[in-house]
Amino acid sequence: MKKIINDPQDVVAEMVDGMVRAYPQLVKKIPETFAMIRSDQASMKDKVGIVSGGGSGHEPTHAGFVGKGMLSAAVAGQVFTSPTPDQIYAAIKAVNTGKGVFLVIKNYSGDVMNFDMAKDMAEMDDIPVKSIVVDDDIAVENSLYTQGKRGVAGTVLMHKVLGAAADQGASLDDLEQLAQQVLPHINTIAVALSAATVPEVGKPGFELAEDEIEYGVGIHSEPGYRREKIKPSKELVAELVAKLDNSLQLSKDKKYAILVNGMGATPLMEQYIFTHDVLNKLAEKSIEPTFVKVGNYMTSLDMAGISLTIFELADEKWLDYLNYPVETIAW
Amino acid sequence: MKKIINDPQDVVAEMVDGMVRAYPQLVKKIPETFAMIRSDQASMKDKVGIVSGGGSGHEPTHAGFVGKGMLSAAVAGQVFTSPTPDQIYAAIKAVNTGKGVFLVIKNYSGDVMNFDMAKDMAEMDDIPVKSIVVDDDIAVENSLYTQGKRGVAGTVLMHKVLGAAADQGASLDDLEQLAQQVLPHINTIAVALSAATVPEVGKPGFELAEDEIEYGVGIHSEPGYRREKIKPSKELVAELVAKLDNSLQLSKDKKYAILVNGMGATPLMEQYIFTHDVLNKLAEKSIEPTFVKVGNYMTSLDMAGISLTIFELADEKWLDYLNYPVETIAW
Amino acid sequence: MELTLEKYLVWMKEFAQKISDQKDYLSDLDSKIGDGDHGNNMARGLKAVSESLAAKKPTDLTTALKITAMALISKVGGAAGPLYGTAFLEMAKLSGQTTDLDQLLVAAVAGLQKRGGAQAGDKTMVDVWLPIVNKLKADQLTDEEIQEAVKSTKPMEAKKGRASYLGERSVGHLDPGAVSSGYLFETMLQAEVGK
Amino acid sequence: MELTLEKYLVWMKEFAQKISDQKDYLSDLDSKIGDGDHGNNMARGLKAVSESLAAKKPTDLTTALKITAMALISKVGGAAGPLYGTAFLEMAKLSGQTTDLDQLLVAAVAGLQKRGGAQAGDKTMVDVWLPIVNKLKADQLTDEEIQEAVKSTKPMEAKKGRASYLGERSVGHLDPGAVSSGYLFETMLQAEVGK
Ligand SMILES: Nc1ncnc2c1ncn2[C@@H]1O[C@H](COP(=O)(O)OP(=O)(O)O)[C@@H](O)[C@H]1O
Ligand SMILES: Nc1ncnc2c1ncn2[C@@H]1O[C@H](COP(=O)(O)OP(=O)(O)O)[C@@H](O)[C@H]1O
Ligand SMILES: [Mg+2]
Ligand SMILES: [Mg+2]
Ligand SMILES: [Mg+2]
Ligand SMILES: [Mg+2]
Repeated sequence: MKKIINDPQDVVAEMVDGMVRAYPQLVKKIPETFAMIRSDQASMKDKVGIVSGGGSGHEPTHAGFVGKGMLSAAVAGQVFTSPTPDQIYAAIKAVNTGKGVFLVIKNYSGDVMNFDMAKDMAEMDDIPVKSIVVDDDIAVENSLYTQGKRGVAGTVLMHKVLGAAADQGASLDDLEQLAQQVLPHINTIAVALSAATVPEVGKPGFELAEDEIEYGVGIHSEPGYRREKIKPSKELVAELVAKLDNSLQLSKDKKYAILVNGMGATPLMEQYIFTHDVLNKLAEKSIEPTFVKVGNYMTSLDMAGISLTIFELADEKWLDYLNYPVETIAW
Repeated sequence: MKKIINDPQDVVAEMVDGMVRAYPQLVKKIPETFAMIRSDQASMKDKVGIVSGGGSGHEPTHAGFVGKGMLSAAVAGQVFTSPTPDQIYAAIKAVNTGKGVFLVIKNYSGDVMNFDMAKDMAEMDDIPVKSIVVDDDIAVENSLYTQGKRGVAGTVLMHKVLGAAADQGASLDDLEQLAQQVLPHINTIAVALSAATVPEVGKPGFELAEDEIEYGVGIHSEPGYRREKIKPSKELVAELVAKLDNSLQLSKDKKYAILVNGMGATPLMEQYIFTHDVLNKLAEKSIEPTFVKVGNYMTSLDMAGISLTIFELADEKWLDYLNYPVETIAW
Repeated sequence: MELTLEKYLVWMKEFAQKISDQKDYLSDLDSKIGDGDHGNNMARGLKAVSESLAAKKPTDLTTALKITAMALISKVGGAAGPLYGTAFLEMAKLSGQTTDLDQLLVAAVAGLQKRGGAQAGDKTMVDVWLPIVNKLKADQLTDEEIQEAVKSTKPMEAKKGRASYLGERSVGHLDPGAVSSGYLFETMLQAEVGK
Repeated sequence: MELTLEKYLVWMKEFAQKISDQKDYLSDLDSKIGDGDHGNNMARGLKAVSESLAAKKPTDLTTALKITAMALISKVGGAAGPLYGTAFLEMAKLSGQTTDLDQLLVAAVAGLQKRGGAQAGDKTMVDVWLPIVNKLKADQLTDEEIQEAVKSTKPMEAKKGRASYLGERSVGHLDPGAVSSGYLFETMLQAEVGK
């Protein structure tokens, strides 16, 4: 493991401090926690707060999206480990202006349980809290008997949509309804070229041969659905778009937003080439997305790979929400 | 080599197309070239155009900085290879509104010669052209008898300052003067954990052992000044800040901007930890930077590593220029 | 079988020591079918439990259980944090009414299942907690029974937690949470808690 | 020693072939002391030269030289593009007045030095061009002389171009631009251009 870090136990503490000290105009830390809130939170009135969070290692998610028009707070856990309820609760309290707080949770058992406990705590304080559990990763089949689909890069689009609506005055109930409507329309699938190395673990989450890739991996090195030899970008795209087509029933009569997301170690050059192939593949279906974003948004430490999110814009307003101006570190 | 690409010969063409198709509202391509200009160029009046460019592989540099308040055009060469004069000339012609065009060139012999030839061509067309050759990398000693210092991540800050000034109506002469004043105050130094692999070459530009780092490398895998075993971030920072202190004579009575730049494969987590250590190290000298930016801005394909740029804000206006709003893909 | 404050403190001390000793092993197990942090998570949590108990010097069992729950909830994180935390919180809640170990553990396992929704056979810590609480009620709990419960998770296919993403590939590996729960009950026996 | 259109076309054909054959070798040399792209750059450029000459079918030497210069300038990129491009552009310019090979090459090397600022001994292509033009003027140019000029760059320390960043570490390696320039002159002899 070769990383620019100090003691592996301190990575989250030092990262959070680095972030709030680099961008004091945008984010500040709730003392004694790894929860970051908007620096202008004190001036917030009459708006529903939006809190997200999860394990660290997905930077710029989540704190990079804290700011006007997007999240009110982000809570960082240890690397790939859900934050604890007390910290989530501290964030909820800090951003509640009296209109309640909406939680965006990725569908991992740890996240769901910790956020649930925080919700219980907040409700004991009479803070109204609602939430959405994002499960956009179509690599894993949904099933009543399992954990269900995972929450991955599509979560960033959920943040964006909800953040814009909240900034325009949506109520807690409005946000809940919006989140539920949006959720099934955001689907993601990834391909990995290498796994992430968690600092405290010191070795990659899995091993891929020098010429191997794996389709369908999650953002914590969860296994995917197939391994094979590396292929040209065009063919990777064909595989991923076919999966998304299958789940979303892509149609030239609908409008779409696209998020091409680098996993941390994949250069932008590759991401743009991949994007080019995605746009070509969609063009074959006479689809021209009305919104495209490319970059490292929901990463997995130093994993090489890419994810493709397609968001069907079933409601015209959703595009406006995506284009709504924000003041954040990373959107 | 494991990369998300198609034919290595097509990487630049496909990347450029991916970029302009993803962000048509911001950038468009000059047909038959790899030069990208602002999508709203047609509406530009009475402002000096700013053109930059260089080899590809440094994304989001340069096209990611094209847009209102920053660059008017970016010209992409082959990977790590200067663009050709005809393409630079096409960009100059396209962005000239009658007020002339200012070129930002990184100090590499190829870049300097190709931009010079383009300048000659433009001058034959009576387009006034001036330029700055950025050489912020203090790893290489300057000398009359050599190529001199290299141009690296500090170039992005030069783009930002000049772009803001141009947007506010600075003349070609104003920009030349500003660029010359700013130049010596921007210094950069890097540390590499691994080298970049150029797609057409297929293997890394140099090899570092699993526990080795190299100080002072350039953005095309140019050699640095020392190899040693990997150290904690704190100690890397101590080495780099000492070098910058030596060249800039850091003082608590001056104001500074900081750019922490990831080289492509280094996760944001590491960049923020490094930033945290930089801010601590500067605090030891009672220096608190007035502007900090962290992220992948001047990359070197899939190289792992980081560079630190310190920009002494000798003139108050320079901070305003850094904070001036822009509409670009990547600033 | 009454749980006293004194015995409880011995138990937690031994449990914390065991977790600290087996930290790497637990993380190794987790990296086979999860994300490799279970040892780090538990070690961080138990360290906090020890420190918090030492600092706050509780004078009654309820307070001690509550301190434990809070330290686990606020330090373990991940899935194990809320699960272990809830288990101890439920014990704390009930301990005002009774200090009977069986009854406390019955409440704990109920909370654990409510929090995580796991059933017997889902390849989670529940597959250790459920049989052990039953054996304890029948006064038949031995080290061998604990080992057996832990081992029973090996052939199972995970239905909850991160391991469930592996589907069939989770078969053949011990569940890390089951192993750490095994340590909890082993050290309980060692501390002669119920005696 | 007059340069005719016919001989010139043969020369360029052979040069393009040689560059294409030695593409990987040139890039390998460049990866030792530069950035590993010299072979790719030159191959891309000479392919464009061949295609452009084939498409535009020039009927006079000046046009042929100009086509070559433009193809090199617009396709090679990097440092080699403007250097080779300038050399051929200078030849094109002068070819209206004279077609004498010596004089054309003297103009070429002057342009090259003006563009790049390199002196003899700086470990660049100039270290091939300068001695060869001199030998040619003295009518003493042989393959051996070319080899010698190319090899002379090996012990030099680079003062210009990317290799200069290596400082002393550039010593002991051939300069890739010198090697490709060697090919230019070898193929010139093969095409019996001056005969
Ligand atoms: N829904 C659940 N119900 C019961 N136990 C669970 C559940 N989800 C996970 N676990 C337990 O948690 C353990 C993993 O804990 P840990 O690695 O600390 O957290 P994470 O999975 O968040 O990384 C598993 O081995 C399993 O025993
Ligand atoms: N200033 C210069 N003057 C003359 N020749 C130069 C100069 N700079 C570089 N060269 C030549 O260019 C060659 C490298 O060309 P190439 O690899 O194609 O471009 P780049 O260095 O931009 O990658 C060197 O081997 C050297 O011969
Ligand atoms: Mg975890
Ligand atoms: Mg080059
Ligand atoms: Mg785990
Ligand atoms: Mg080169």
